[in-house]
Amino acid sequence: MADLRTTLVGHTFRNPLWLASGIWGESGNSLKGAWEAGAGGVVTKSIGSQPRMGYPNPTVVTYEKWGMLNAMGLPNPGIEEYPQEIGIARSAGAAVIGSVFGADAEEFAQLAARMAATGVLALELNLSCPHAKGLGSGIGQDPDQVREVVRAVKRAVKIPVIAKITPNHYDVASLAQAAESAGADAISAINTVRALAIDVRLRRPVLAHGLGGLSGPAIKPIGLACVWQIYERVRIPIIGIGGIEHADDVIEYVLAGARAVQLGTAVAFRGIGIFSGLAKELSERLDALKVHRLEEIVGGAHTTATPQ
Amino acid sequence: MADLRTTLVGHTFRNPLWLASGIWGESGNSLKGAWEAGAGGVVTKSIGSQPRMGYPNPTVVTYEKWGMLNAMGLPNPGIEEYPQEIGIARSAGAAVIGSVFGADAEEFAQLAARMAATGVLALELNLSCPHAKGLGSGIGQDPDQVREVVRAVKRAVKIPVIAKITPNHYDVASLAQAAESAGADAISAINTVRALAIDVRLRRPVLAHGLGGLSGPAIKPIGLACVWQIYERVRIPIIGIGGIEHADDVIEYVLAGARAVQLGTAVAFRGIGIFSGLAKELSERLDALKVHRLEEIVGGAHTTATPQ
Amino acid sequence: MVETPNTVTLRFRYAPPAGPGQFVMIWIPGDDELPMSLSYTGDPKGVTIKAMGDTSRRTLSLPVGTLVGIRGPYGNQFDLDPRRILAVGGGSGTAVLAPAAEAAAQRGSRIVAALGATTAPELLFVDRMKAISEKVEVATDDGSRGHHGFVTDVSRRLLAEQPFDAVWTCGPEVMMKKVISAADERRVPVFCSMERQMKCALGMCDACALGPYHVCTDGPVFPASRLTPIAEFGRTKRDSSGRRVPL
Amino acid sequence: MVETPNTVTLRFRYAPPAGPGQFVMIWIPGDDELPMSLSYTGDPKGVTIKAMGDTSRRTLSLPVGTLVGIRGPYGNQFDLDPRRILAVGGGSGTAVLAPAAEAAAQRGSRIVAALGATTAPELLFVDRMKAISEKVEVATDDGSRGHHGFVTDVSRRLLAEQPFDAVWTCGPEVMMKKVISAADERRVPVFCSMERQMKCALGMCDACALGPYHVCTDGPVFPASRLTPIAEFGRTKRDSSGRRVPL
Ligand SMILES: Cc1cc2nc3c(=O)[nH]c(=O)nc-3n(C[C@H](O)[C@H](O)[C@H](O)COP(=O)(O)OP(=O)(O)OC[C@H]3O[C@@H](n4cnc5c(N)ncnc54)[C@H](O)[C@@H]3O)c2cc1C
Ligand SMILES: Cc1cc2nc3c(=O)[nH]c(=O)nc-3n(C[C@H](O)[C@H](O)[C@H](O)COP(=O)(O)OP(=O)(O)OC[C@H]3O[C@@H](n4cnc5c(N)ncnc54)[C@H](O)[C@@H]3O)c2cc1C
Ligand SMILES: Cc1cc2nc3c(=O)[nH]c(=O)nc-3n(C[C@H](O)[C@H](O)[C@H](O)COP(=O)(O)O)c2cc1C
Ligand SMILES: Cc1cc2nc3c(=O)[nH]c(=O)nc-3n(C[C@H](O)[C@H](O)[C@H](O)COP(=O)(O)O)c2cc1C
Ligand code: FES
Ligand code: FES
Repeated sequence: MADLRTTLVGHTFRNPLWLASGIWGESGNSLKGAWEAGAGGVVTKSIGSQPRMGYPNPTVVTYEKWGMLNAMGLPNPGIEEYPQEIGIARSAGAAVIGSVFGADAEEFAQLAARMAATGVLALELNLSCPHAKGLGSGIGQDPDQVREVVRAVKRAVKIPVIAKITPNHYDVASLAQAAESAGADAISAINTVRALAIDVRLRRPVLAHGLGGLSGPAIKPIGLACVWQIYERVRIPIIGIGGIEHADDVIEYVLAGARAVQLGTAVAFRGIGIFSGLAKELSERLDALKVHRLEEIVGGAHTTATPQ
Repeated sequence: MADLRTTLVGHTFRNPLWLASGIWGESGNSLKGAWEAGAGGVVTKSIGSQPRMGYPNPTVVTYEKWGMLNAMGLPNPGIEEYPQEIGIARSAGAAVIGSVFGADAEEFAQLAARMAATGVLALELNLSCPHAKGLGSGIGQDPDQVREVVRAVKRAVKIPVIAKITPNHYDVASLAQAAESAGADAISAINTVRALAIDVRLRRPVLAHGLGGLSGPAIKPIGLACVWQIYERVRIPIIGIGGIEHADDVIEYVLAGARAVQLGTAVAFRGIGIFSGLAKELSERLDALKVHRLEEIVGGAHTTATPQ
Repeated sequence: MVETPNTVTLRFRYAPPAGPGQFVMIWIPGDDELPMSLSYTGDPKGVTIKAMGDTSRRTLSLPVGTLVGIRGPYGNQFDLDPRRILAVGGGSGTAVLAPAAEAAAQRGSRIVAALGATTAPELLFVDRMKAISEKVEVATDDGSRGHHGFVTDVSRRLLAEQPFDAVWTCGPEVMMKKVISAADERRVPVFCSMERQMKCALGMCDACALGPYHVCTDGPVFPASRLTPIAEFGRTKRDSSGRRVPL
Repeated sequence: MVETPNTVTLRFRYAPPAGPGQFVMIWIPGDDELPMSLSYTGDPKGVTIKAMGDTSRRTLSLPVGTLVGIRGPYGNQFDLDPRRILAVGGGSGTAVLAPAAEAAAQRGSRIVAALGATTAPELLFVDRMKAISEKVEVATDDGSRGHHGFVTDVSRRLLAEQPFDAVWTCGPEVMMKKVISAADERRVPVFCSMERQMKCALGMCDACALGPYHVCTDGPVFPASRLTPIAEFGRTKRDSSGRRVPL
């Protein structure tokens, strides 16, 4: 059986399959459930300074088999109430990564400090939500602001910091480089891709918020391109996200440069059993490919690539 | 039967379904074929100053049902030889739009003048090819350069000019605004989305070029978001592109703000018969929705949208 | 169709097959999208909506023919195997019990029903339940019809009077908790149709988290044995932000 | 398997069903991806590659077990209905005729074959064709085996000797043009397996445009009646840039 363990942000994860932020991550019991279902790590819902109700419904549109559109609007109980949820997850022994979002470097730093105090093993900065106006999206598009936020957070906390990058940019690697230069310990990519669905009978966008974010299998090729480009320009570990459902999806991300991956939409499409199922599938597939340790092949597609 | 005619760039097209650039557009006979199969307009392959062989194969990867990845590398016979192909298409009465790509404003202007001389009814500037290094991609990401290119082209030609916008940007509407301010007569959006596929057994990107561009159904929600955002910020007509296969796809784009649309990948997935088939389907669907003229509903989803 | 002064049933043609207990997401364009149990699972399907907050209230005054969006059905179904079923409905909770009771009766089960409401005009589906039940008893808070008091009292009595293989209940959680304790004394298993705030209905967004479960995919029908260990049950729910708030 | 000094056959397991006439795209990682007609359409499938340019030459020296990528099969198939078939193959063109002739013979058609090459060792699949044909005649440019001269001379003679319902041919276009004119005199319909530069193989990129057709989806097998009106046929092809260049 291939060794699925992966080490990054100062921790050895039992497998590279993490629960992505925003999925099963609002309540501590759900984080615990995902951990017990076999996730290698669990990322919390992105938490802000104040409770946020999020956008009204409809907040989700599904495309049969290949994707999903959502505009939740970052609902979250706020940092005041959230530590009790993390407590539940940690008491089950879960490897918890705390996700936060803020409007500027200062708010990010304050939130990060409070989140770090809950005992999470690392932070993920949501620099990339494509549909919350003024919340993270502006910041996440500008390398200078990314640098500023990461630097402020790094000053405020001792635990490792992961910068989560938006795909809605012409040069995602420049954002990752900015984060690295400010001391980020890892990059995660990608968040959802800006998208829209219209109901032709009602002549209006389906989501209450109008624009939303695309996730699921359709964005896998986009996420892979981002990870590939980031891997060519930064040295810190990368966590690949976007459309992962099968063992080969994970291996593609790892070959593109990811040291771990996160699953979001697949949890809705295939259920929480996906973590144990996919770990098994992955291990078998690596055996068939004669790979003994997942970590061996991180970035492995770069060395053989035709230079162009 | 609903009236499918649509007027833009100084021409009334018999229907809004155009052949997208790069599909069936390298040879005059194919352009003619697409016109005879019922396309409302046909856009040529993007033509450059010199013949270009494009990238080696593999140049295409297909995802069953929902998409396709390509990195052709802008193969084209060059502006010297191409007029004979346009001649074949025009002699069949086709409404031909000539697509060109260049490395800077000057090259664009020169090409545009030569393309205009072939008698095409409008130009489309490919400001957006995501995988040809230094050719259009850098230009297309920067509003200032977009403005400069469009301005130079507008000075060089009398026929209408369409600026084709990349989706690989955080603010596509700013690119469209730049084009409009420089005198563009219409915007077309989107080109393919930067993406990658890796072969896990061979541990290398499948496409010879590495990165490619995603097209097909999976990018429809992305294209719709771009058209939506552009419509809110420019007054010139928009031509919607990306993942169109069915009547409702067309209507979604029109409601988002498009006055015409282009079809690419669907021609590969459903054959050239898609033009007549879709025109019929569209007309029937509009009847069912009690829309008499397609043009009535351009941008129609904006007026009913929940203001946020 | 108006069922009570505060409750209407919307009927619609919607092809995907559904079973009793399942719910759909009903989108009132420009307003909100709400989870609603199917009160009719055949063709046409139907939902029965009670005016609670702003959206549900506005739903009651939608002109006939208004286009609404529907997705689903989602969630699990009532197990129709028990032979002798006691259905205890509080308020609009009867909406989901009615199609389940009909389906079970059709398969030969015997149904006894206890239906409660604040006042007589608000009693839902009494005739519909009578048509397929051995016995239907009602209770109103104001005594305007049937037992003066809670439907839980009635159900306790019915449980004492005759043996049941299962109790089905839907209504306020305090009510369902009382039903459970009465049934526990007789060792009759209880199945509750639960409600929580819902957004995705796909078991993803966590809006409907209830202890270790998601009501949208693990429920809405839960055996009471899974609910009673959960501290939140009958005490707190979560608001749209995910904060725990009292029920 | 080495077939001639300049030709090898690669066999591989590849599940999607394929018919005689169809081709696959063979990806030699790090090199190129080439269209290749299936010379074996059963299991394992096979392609027979002749050294022409750089990639095909390198293909000949791939170590056994090298992983190659395969997509397809693409394109149309030979119609196997004709009862009396003359197969005229030039060089590696025989690769696609062999499985088609086998399939037709299996269904009871009678096959006569005329195979040509520059020199005797380059003759392809002579024994394979003999196994299923009534008669196999060969021609070499240097006279090292069979008729000294063109296979077109042989086929003209065979057409004169006996009646045929169809002629199948694959080889250089000038050769196929001659076969067509000989068959036209006898009013025998000809089907040509065509080659053009290919990229997408999906009828999209226009690389394989031949008059109004795309060889990848409208072909590769064309009735001669569709080809002869095309000015390009036998005269020009397109290079990778889409420019028309002499054949
Ligand atoms: C699986 C499921 C099935 C459902 N089936 C039905 C159904 O068949 N018929 C039906 O009428 N409703 C049903 N509901 C409830 C429905 O989805 C809404 O919650 C309800 O209509 C109120 O929505 P609103 O937006 O109008 O109220 P809101 O604006 O959300 O709330 C207004 C006020 O009502 C209170 N309130 C809201 N919902 C409830 C509740 N369920 N119990 C007690 N107080 C409440 C709130 O606390 C608040 O004070 C179901 C819910 C779920 C999760
Ligand atoms: C549908 C289809 C089926 C095919 N089936 C087979 C097959 O079964 N077996 C096989 O060996 N090849 C077949 N080919 C041809 C094959 O795809 C390549 O074109 C050929 O192997 C040369 O590739 P290359 O890259 O090595 O040569 P290139 O580098 O492309 O060309 C090298 C030189 O050879 C010349 N040349 C290339 N191809 C041809 C040709 N077809 N005829 C004449 N001159 C040529 C070129 O003009 C050039 O001078 C088929 C092509 C098509 C379109
Ligand atoms: C319903 C939903 C809610 C999400 N919420 C968050 C969030 O709060 N913070 C965040 O960083 N990403 C959020 N995301 C993005 C995911 O973490 C992930 O980046 C994205 O969905 C792509 O992965 P997938 O294709 O596996 O779903 C959310 C995604 C979905 C579908
Ligand atoms: C094989 C292929 C070649 C393309 N070549 C060009 C091109 O030369 N110029 C251009 O502007 N767009 C080109 N495109 C982009 C298309 O015109 C279109 O914008 C894109 O494919 C999205 O539309 P679709 O989803 O309908 O395919 C190409 C697309 C494909 C698939
Ligand atoms: S409503 Fe989203 S998880 Fe249940
Ligand atoms: S190879 Fe692309 S159209 Fe035929």
